[in-house]
Amino acid sequence: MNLSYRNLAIVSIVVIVIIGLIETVVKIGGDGNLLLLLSFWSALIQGPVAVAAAAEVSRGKWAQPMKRELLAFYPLILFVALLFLFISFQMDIYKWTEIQHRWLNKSFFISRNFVLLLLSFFVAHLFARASLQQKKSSQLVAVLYLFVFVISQSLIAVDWIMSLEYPWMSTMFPAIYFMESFYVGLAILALMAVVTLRQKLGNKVEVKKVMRDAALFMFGFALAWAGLYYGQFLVIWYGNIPWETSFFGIRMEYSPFKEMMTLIIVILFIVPFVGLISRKAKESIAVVSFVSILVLIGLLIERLFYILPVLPLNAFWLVIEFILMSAIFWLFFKNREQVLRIDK
Amino acid sequence: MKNQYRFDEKHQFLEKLENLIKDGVSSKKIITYTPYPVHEVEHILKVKASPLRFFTLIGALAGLLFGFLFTIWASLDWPIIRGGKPIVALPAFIIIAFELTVLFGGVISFIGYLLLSRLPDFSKIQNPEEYGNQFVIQIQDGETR
Amino acid sequence: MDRRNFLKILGITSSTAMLSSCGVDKANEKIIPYVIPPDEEVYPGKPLYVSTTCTECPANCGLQVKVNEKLYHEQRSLYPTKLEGIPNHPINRGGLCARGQAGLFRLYHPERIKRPMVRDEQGNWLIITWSEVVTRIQDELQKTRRLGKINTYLSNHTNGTISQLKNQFCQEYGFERLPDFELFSHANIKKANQLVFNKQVIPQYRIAKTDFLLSLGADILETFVSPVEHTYHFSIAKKNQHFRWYHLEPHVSLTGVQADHRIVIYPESEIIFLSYLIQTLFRESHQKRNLPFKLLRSIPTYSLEETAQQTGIYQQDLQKLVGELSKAENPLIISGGISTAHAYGLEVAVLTALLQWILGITSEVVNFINARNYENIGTFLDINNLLHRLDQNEIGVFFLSKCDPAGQLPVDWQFLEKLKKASFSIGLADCLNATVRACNMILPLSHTLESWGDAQPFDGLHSIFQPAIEPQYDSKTEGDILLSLLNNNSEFSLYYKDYLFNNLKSRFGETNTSKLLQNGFIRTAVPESELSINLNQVYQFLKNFRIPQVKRTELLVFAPSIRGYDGRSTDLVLLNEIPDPLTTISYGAWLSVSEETATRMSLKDGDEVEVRIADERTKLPVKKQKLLPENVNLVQYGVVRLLSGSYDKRSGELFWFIKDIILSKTGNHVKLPVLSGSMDENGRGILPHVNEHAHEKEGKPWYPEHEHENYRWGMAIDLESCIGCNACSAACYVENNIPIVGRKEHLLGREMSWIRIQPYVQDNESIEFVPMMCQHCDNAPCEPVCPVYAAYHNPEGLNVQVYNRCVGTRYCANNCPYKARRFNWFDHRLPEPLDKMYNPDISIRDRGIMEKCTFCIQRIRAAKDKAKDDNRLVQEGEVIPACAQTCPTKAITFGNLEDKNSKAYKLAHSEQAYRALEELGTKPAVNYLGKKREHYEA
Amino acid sequence: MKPENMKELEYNSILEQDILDAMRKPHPIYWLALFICASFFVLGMITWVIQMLKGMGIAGINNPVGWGVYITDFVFWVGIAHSGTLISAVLFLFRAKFRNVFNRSAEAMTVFAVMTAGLFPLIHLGRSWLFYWLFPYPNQRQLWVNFQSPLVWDVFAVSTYFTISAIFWYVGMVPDLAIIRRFTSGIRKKIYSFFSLGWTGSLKQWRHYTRLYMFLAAFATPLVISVHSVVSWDFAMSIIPGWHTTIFAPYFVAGAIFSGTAMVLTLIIPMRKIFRMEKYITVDHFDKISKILLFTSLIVAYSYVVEFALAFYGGHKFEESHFLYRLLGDYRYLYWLMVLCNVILPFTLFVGKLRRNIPYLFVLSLFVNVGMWLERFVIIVSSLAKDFDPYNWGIYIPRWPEVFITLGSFGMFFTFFLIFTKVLPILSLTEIKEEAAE
Repeated sequence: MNLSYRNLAIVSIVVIVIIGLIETVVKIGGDGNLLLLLSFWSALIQGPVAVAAAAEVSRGKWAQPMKRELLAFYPLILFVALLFLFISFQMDIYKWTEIQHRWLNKSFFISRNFVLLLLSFFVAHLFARASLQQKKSSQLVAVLYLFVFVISQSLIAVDWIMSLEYPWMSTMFPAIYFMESFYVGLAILALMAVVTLRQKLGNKVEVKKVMRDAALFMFGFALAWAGLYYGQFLVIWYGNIPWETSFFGIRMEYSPFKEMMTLIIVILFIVPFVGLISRKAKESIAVVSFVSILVLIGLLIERLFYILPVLPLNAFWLVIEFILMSAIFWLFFKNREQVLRIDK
Repeated sequence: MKNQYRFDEKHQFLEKLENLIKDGVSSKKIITYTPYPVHEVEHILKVKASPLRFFTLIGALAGLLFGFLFTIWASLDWPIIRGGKPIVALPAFIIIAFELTVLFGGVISFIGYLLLSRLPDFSKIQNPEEYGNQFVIQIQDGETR
Repeated sequence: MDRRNFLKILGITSSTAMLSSCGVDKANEKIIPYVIPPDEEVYPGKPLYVSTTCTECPANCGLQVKVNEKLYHEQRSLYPTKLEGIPNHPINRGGLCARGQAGLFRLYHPERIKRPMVRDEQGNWLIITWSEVVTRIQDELQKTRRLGKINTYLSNHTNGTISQLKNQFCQEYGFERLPDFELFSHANIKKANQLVFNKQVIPQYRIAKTDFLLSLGADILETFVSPVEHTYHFSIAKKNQHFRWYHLEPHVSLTGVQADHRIVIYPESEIIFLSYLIQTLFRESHQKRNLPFKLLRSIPTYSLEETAQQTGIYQQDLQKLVGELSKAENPLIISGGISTAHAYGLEVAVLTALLQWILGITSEVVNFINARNYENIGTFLDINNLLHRLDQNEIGVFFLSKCDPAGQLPVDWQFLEKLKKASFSIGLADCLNATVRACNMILPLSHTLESWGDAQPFDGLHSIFQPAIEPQYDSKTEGDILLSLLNNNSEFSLYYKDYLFNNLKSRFGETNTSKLLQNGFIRTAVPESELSINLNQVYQFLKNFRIPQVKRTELLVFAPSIRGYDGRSTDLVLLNEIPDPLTTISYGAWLSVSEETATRMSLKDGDEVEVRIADERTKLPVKKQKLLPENVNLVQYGVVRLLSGSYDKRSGELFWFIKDIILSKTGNHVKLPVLSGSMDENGRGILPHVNEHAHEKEGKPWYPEHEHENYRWGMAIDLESCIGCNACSAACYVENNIPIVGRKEHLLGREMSWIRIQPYVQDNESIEFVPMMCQHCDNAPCEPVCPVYAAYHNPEGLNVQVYNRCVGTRYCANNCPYKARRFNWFDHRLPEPLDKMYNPDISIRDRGIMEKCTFCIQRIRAAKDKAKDDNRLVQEGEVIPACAQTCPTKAITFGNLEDKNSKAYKLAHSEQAYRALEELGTKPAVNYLGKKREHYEA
Repeated sequence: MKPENMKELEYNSILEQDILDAMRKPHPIYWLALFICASFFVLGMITWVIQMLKGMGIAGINNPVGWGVYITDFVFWVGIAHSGTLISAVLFLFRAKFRNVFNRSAEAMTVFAVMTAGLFPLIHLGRSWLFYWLFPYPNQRQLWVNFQSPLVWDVFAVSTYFTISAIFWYVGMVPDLAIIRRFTSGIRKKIYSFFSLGWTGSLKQWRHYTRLYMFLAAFATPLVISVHSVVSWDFAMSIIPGWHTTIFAPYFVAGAIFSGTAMVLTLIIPMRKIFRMEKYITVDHFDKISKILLFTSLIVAYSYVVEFALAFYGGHKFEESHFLYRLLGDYRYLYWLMVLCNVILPFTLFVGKLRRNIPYLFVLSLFVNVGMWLERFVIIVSSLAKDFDPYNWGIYIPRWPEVFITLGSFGMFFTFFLIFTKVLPILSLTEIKEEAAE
């Protein structure tokens, strides 16, 4: 279905309202729903833009043909920002709210995150415009966006997720977090390449090349991800300091978390690594799309893995919320021309 | 008899090569000498992909396997408690295993390379063949590969 | 002499036989008697134990000397390798202080005098034989007789048989035996007791028996009369819930910080305080005994405010004190040390005696029957008298035995110059000191551990000196010398040992004597006598009662130190290696100044100041010391020479502080070896009250408990009774051959102590001591990081360090949160002959090796071997590490944590127990027993 | 870069000539430099011997600071090694052509730096003469090494790293050695022909060669990351505040590449001048490489921020007080100097002009070298100086052995490098030709 830019806006506002209602009015027991929703989709939405920016900075040919597709999602950052405001109604999911300190206190928490999301939306907007108009400044803005991206994703990691289990902390955590977002950004790039190939749009050779490069990078990122994750785990395991081990402690002792752990490792590391190791695989549409979809699922599981041990979730409403989000996501992809029109 | 064509420019050399193939000279009879790797030659002569990767793969796997078995066996051979950590501490052994994977993989690939390309070639070390920066095509009488 | 030969001799002369065996071929008689006879089959490496007596201070603790047979310079022989207290000895109960532990450093002191020497006309030393000694002394005596001079004999605190012999000798040769010389003669206390009770003695203070202790200035836990005994008593008293201890002092002392209430009082104002107490007690009629009115009236009366204002004590403290004192059933008041060592010291002592009297004095707490043996000890009156006579050239032959007045008397008394005026001075000593260096003749004395003798620490207790090693040099015991002189016997074929035994047997009879030899001590009955007050004398004294004009001036306080006593121990290297507990300064001299003074003069630690007293002056680096009152500047006896001394003309008590001194900054800076990085614990989980049971809320460590078979060795340390005296540290040094590294290394922060006392100042009013050693963690961070398994965990829960396997990466030390591991930066060896004391059961570590506390694994091994032989498990109390063994308060309990009935287990699981830094999840095997809450509320 | 109109053959022979000129008879100044470096090397070695004979104590290390300059140097040199592999392997995989002018000397740097680094763990051992006890072999009592110890990981990582990068370097050099062989005579010819293994440049050799080079690059890339991760874990595995933090692995890897890249600049810029390589090593190349410098500097900066931010976020007493100490404590000057060198100055590279200003880059690279050395020093020393128990706090000041041995290590490194510039082709001829041909 094709929508004008205005209608898109309206639809998204409607969706925001619906989700808002679910979260504020309905919500039966699903304390973690919104947090899960946001932490997953924020990664999915900021990631692709970051990939585009990275491509811009490295002047690499590799993502250029798919730039428009990547940039299609930047308005959704605003969407996330608005949704985030609903968190302020359920701050009690954070135990630290009982004793607040200089960094962890409600008002500052909401404001800094909201502002940062807005900022990243704004910069993304500038970047989209500059890059679509092949402005000279495009590279600079791209760098700027990458900064904001890294900062906001790190902050999301520390504030939204890590502070759930205050005083547990791991300096690696934010790093893993934003690189995961970039990782799924690549997965989405690959998927979009696949889609365009299916739809016989664009220059076949170029798009195929994009897909292969995306696959190559995913392969690399799978390795890097494993490295970081292992790095974090090993240090905590070896140090064996009680207040630090507690985080992995619960997650490795009880079902379903320990199964989740293995699943995450299989999906985000082993499958992409083995699957994409050979050149042929990197070129096969089937393999690439399969791996990319898995990676997205993997990310979802990973977010679950962080939140589920701490907060209860309500499956039914969660599904609904996710359907809504995916719909919006799809709409923006579908109507990217509309979205990017104003940037001409 | 063995006839040789020498070229100063890469494209001439490639043209000649293609012509030769067109003229039905068996690619097996052709030897080329180039100052740097010219991938087109492989396409023209339809050379199979190098089997080196098998060496690499075997080396890597061997390293990985050995890494784990070795560390585990060594620590079980005389189990000693240190810091209350488990005797078989896989998270720690992963590192050893990884390093050995790389080590074996790398070394065996190198050895494999020497075997495949028949190096070092001592006769040539004695009196080296020099082609300078020229691109050379040789056509043997007999099979070479 | 090899072991077999040695045992052969033992065969004919085991203790009782020995008594009858006098006479046979003495010239080359070489026996070391021993007390615990070895089993039938003796094998090398099994040590012997000899009971004797400690002579490091006049307290005379009971000693049990561990004698090992070992190879030294290619020859097998027996060497004392460790000193321990006799377990059931009435004074020290098995404990021994740091000074006692360091006794071996005197026995093997490099400056031991090796042979008799005499000065020639040019004043050079000539080495002479003992027979020459006798003849020489004889004709010196001739000379003086002609000159008509008086011969004098001065020695340090002597009692028992030797004292008799001395008297005998002095009579024979018309010597005048001067009263014994001790810097701490406690003259005022003796004098006061004489005034009040007609007993010129120092009673035994039975702190264990009291429920309220009030001590004024007396450093009962450090040097006062019998510190180890007091310390033991103190630990017993602590067990009593109702026990309260108020300590008043003008400065800060290790003793003071142990008291429940340490109250700072202006110097010299004790009288006012005491008068106030007495008057108030009477006013509120809490007195148990009455005093005649006129006597009472002669004691000045002060209002609460006045007293507070005059003494600087807070009113509420005074009231609290009076309240608790009046409730006390069996109160004990001890004044001494710095509180009696000033111009009004005698008054203080008298009032104390009086106060004790009216509060009801029982031999339970103040025991005059078994009084301390101080009657021979002279005062500064005697010293002054002596100096005067020296000045008058009245002194002829002058024996100075085992005492060092030249080194100890105030500089401005110029003892050395005056000593030269004696026509012939003879110094008897085991080690060189200032005095003997100035004498005309030096006679080497055998160390106590090389000689026979006996002592009488207090009435009714007799203890023996027995040789634990043959004399290492051409030295004699004082007894032998006197005997030979008496009988003009230049072959020295007469033996003091025989003299001694005859004497002992005549006094105690055969069986008791052998008991004395067996146990090292015997007790004899002393006639009870009712204590009565001499009201008239007291009244006479109080009539012209002097009230001090308390004015605050800059003071220089000389305090005795637990390391140096009156300075006699400062030349023992071990006692320099071990830091002073309050400042953690190890080597060198310093001046402790109060925070206020430091800020006023803008002094940093190590800044040098010049101390000026009249025309005497000296330069010292300063150390800021918390808790030290303003205007009070502290130095330690022996560490710093007493600059100018004045004394009480009535009693002859030396004054411990000098008024109106002038401090001036010199601008120089001296590096001080301060071992503590910071005395502020700031809630880091080393002291109990900070984060008790932090682990419970903090989540749990990852790995499962590993199981132990039969044993898991562990320790419980009671901080309640740890007084920070460093005895454990000293014992550890000697037991484990720990290198002594010296000042330079200390300045770099490379001390090697396996166990150390960590002082922490709590909100500027108290100091907590934490003995810190390897915690033998279950999840020890040091173990996994060692690449070569040099550090690993043995099945008995010990964190073991395999020296031979260590390559010295120092990773373990880095990763140890307690920093209990010590690295050998160099090949440290004790210089000869000190290396004779090396414990053969322990290897000596080379450079580049990590070492640390092993829970005295050698002792564990020994016990296990024994247990294995009569196949059973090691029993409770069979293994006692050196630190636990010597601890005067028995604060350290070692045992098997696997055994649910062991004391260690019970303590480790008591509600007071906590582990240092336990939120790190290291699961230490050392459990600290935290202090009780009320101590912090106070 | 090859001018468009120039014939390939001509260009190639000029290139070869230029390289050979670089290898001609050295200038006296070269000998002087070589002599100075070598004598520093010898000085360092002598110091080490003295230290072994007298004992570790002559150095300034103490209790609590058991690791000081030696370990700092170790990490520093391993770090230097890294950019070599990065430039030759990683950039190769990314098909970044500009690497071709750097990779030969960068790889040489790697090999020499690893050799230098490898010495320090031995130097800092209390009993250096027993260093072989760290190798994985069973001792008389059939006990192996402790595979849980980060130090054993080091043994594996560093030795693997050395082997692989040596092979990689050599393999890359074989065709070039064959070229040198062509221009030399006598004994030198013999040597070069021997090491060029009788290379002809036949298809058979090339086709496997390209694969091999690819695989080695593919191995070297994760290897380089693992090596410095392991090095970082020497610290992160402990429980010492300031050491025990999860981000250390990526943080150190980035730092390593950062310092390594700086060292590449420090070496290449004078080399380019001396051997007149401006033709081949152009400003564009420097522009690109300084972007790497900037990028890694960003990562390092990120790590600094995260470390501190989370220390204060967590509010754990040890962490917090430690990081305060780092900022304001005894080593604060070093710390702030480090921030200047590693963050503030490199950030100037955002300015395109400065990226292309070669003298500036040279000076900057020196600063970065200093800064990265300081970073390791500050991390290692300040963390140990004030850990858990206040009684143990102390500080560490290096003494002469540390100074001499550090100088010695630089001497060693530069000696090797100087020799390299004269006996081996400092540019990768074959790859430049290949690039030129496209």
